[in-house]
Amino acid sequence: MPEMLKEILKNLVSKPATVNYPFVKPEPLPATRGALSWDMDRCDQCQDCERVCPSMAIKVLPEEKRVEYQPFKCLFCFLCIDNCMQQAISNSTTLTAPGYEKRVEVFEIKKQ
Amino acid sequence: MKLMTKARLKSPWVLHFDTGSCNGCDIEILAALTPKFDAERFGIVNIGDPKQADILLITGPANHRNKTVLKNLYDQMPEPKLVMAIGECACSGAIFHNCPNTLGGVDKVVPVDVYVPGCAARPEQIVDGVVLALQKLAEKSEQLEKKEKKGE
Amino acid sequence: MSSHNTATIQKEYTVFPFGPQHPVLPEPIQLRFTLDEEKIVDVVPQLGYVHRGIERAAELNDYKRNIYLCERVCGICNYIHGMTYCRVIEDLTDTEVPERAKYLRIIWQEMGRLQSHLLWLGLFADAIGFESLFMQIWRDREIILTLNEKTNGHRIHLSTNAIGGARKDIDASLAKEYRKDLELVREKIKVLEPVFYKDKSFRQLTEGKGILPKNQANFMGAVGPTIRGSGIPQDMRTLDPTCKALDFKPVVYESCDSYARTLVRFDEVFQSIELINKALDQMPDGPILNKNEKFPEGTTIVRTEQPRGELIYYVEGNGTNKLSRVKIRTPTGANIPSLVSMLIGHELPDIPVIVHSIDPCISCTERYVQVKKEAS
Amino acid sequence: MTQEIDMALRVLYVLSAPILAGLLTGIDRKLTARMQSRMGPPLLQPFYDLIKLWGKEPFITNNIQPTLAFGYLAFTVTGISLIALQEDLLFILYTVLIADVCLAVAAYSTKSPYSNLGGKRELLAMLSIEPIMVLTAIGVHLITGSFQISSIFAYPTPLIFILPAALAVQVIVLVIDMKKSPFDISGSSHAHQSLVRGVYTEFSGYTQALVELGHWLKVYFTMSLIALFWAQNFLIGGAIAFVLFFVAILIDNLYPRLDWKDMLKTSWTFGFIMILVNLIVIVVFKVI
Repeated sequence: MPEMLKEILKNLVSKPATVNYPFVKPEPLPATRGALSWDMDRCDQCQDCERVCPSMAIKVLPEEKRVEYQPFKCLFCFLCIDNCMQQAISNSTTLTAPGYEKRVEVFEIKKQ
Repeated sequence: MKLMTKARLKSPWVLHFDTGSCNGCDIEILAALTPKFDAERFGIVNIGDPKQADILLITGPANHRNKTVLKNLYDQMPEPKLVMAIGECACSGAIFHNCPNTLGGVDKVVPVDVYVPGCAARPEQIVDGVVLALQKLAEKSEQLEKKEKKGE
Repeated sequence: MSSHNTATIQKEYTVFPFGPQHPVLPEPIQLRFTLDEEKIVDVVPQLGYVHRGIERAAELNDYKRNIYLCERVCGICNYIHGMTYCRVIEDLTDTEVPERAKYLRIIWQEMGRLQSHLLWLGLFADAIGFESLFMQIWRDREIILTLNEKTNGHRIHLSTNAIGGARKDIDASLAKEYRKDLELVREKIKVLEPVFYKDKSFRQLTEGKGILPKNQANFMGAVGPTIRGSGIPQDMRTLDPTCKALDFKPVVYESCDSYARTLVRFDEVFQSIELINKALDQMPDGPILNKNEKFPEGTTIVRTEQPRGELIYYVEGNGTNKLSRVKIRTPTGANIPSLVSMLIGHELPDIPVIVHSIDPCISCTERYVQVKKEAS
Repeated sequence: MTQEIDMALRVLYVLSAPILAGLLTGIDRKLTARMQSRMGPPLLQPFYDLIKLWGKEPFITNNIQPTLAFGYLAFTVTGISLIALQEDLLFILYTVLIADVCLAVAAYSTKSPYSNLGGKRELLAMLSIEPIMVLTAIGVHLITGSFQISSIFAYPTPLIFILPAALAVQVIVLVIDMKKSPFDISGSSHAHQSLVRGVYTEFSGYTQALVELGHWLKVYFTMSLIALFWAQNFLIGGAIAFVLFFVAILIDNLYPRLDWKDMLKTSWTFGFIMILVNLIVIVVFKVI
């Protein structure tokens, strides 16, 4: 007797396990490691994040007063968040969106 | 929308090739095909044959040995075709940026249409990427049809 | 010794390339089969398609960054790779790991094993054409991945390793969820027990295929479920005092074939769930991270048990922030000679069964470079 | 008047074959997905696939392959038309056999080892189907005294009551024809694990579309033959065929892929014996 029979018939009559993803968006879990952003009011351009980044996705340019972040190089390990003394880096639970090009996100300090 | 374009959008068959990723993205591609995400809803079938595939999914940073294989696979795929780089290392090398035997991103070997970020790219992101890729496929399909008309 | 009769008719052999791109192997390895009709006469594995040079990169990096590089040696058993690297550095810098962190490591290590074994059981089912079983197991595996995401924020790469402990903690409410979800997984996998133990067609496909006798397994240096399927209780977790405290005993099957290797993995799923539950119960309170800013000096070896077998990290430190040598020996690399010896004499339809029975993880394997001497 | 309706029905049967066959494939994919607790593709998915394949740039490996792919389709269509004309059963069986030969030769005509092995296994699949089909035809001859399909229609009692074992064995034929596991050894609609795509490996673009359509029609053809077990009312006949179709899908999900030796064993021992016993019972007990 084939042993899967019971399971298969059960699946056939019960609801599919599929999340109809792009049409139904489930609530993101609070711990999800999503896209990063820099709060430039807090950032003091210390380059700590650049130093710890394992994949060199962050470039801090103190002279030009900006941070260049490459989401297509980032590992989402969140070492930068853990190591930021100023707590200038924050994450969201939204995932980084795919794109036709490799974007570079630039965060600049507003000129006074 | 024309029938042919619509059919092309509804049935993207994918070919998966690993160019040296850590397997994280590969298993997530497989996870995208399994019940929870079920990519077959969009007509996606994981076909093992480059001659019958529409979208080439590449994971991994590409190295000197597999770049010829990758190029071969790309050349064997018939038009209209698309290339998706899945995961950070396929996009730009990421963690393998200073590994001596990697090229740092598959776009150095074949033209890439859609970049999917994430380490490893999640099934949600892969599905989003496919949706983006389909928009590009529609453009390509229309261009191809115009070309055919001109040819006649 | 086999005697070669030169008088026999010259047979025509087909060379059948299996890979580098092939649906049965998601990863690029080429196995060149020489076939006599459908019978395998010879196999030559060709590696190098996923060689990235991780060991060299690990010498170029700052030693702290290497945790993340080592995690990406293999995405399936990423946690154990990172953990082993951390343990090596802790050895070299004399860092004491807090007791709670040790238990956390056991939990995540077993979560990795659980995820990997379920993945393998599914892939194996897919390789033998049993699509419904594949889908069923992968559906249930999602529960574990969601659990991973709840604690660490990602389904696959946990990234919770830190030298001297762990980066994240499991609090009481999470521990409750762990227990609940693991019970759910246990129930769902338990339902599939008759398929693995009784199903005639499944047994027919795996029993007697890819036999690796006990002495051969020892001689070829097989590791992990491959050697445990041949009746040798070799498991690196028995060397770990924390694991010992949870009275861990390796799963062993005696029949030496693909079926035994399947059952070893199937039983280890339940064993892992049990271990996690025990670790959650016995986990003491306290700090989870002990920071030590010393640079590694000296040499050391750490052996841990990956889902696929024994993993060895050998590291030489020189008192600076860069290491002078990192050598990683992964289980699949150790199992490939056994695989070749298993395959010869079998038929073409058995290839997926036997190749999958060692759970090949090629991205783990490829770190060494073969240097060929050119004939001058 | 009834003759005209009859004529119209026959024409409808042939003309609607591609649409019904495509829908069947759609139902098959949907049912399979639901059995695996997935949502599954839309019902019209096979048609999208077919149209897309038609529009794809073809890679023709050699000149004979498109012809053979067309031959596969053409002979299958001929088989279906011959059923509509209520011709000789043996004639129909061997016409469709030629279609299969076309596919196998097309697979053999390339240098790819996957394709060649797929072709060989396709021939083995034919070898295991044929005895069952021919024995069933002989059974029909025993009962009605003729190989003509029209004689089945003329016979008062449905064949299902006289040849129940033969009907049961048709499941094996259907599974092999649909290229479903356990007997999907020569190739399947999804990525085939050990032979890439088996016989279909070297087809691409419109040749693949032809072969794909041919395969749908092949399944439709087999189901039509099964429907003849209740030829008096084609609705009941269709229902019987559909039940067997469902069983074939169920079997696909219940078993892993087996060897070609197991396929031959199953069809030649189990299939053969079942039909033979059925025939002997008919002859000895004079059921007819």
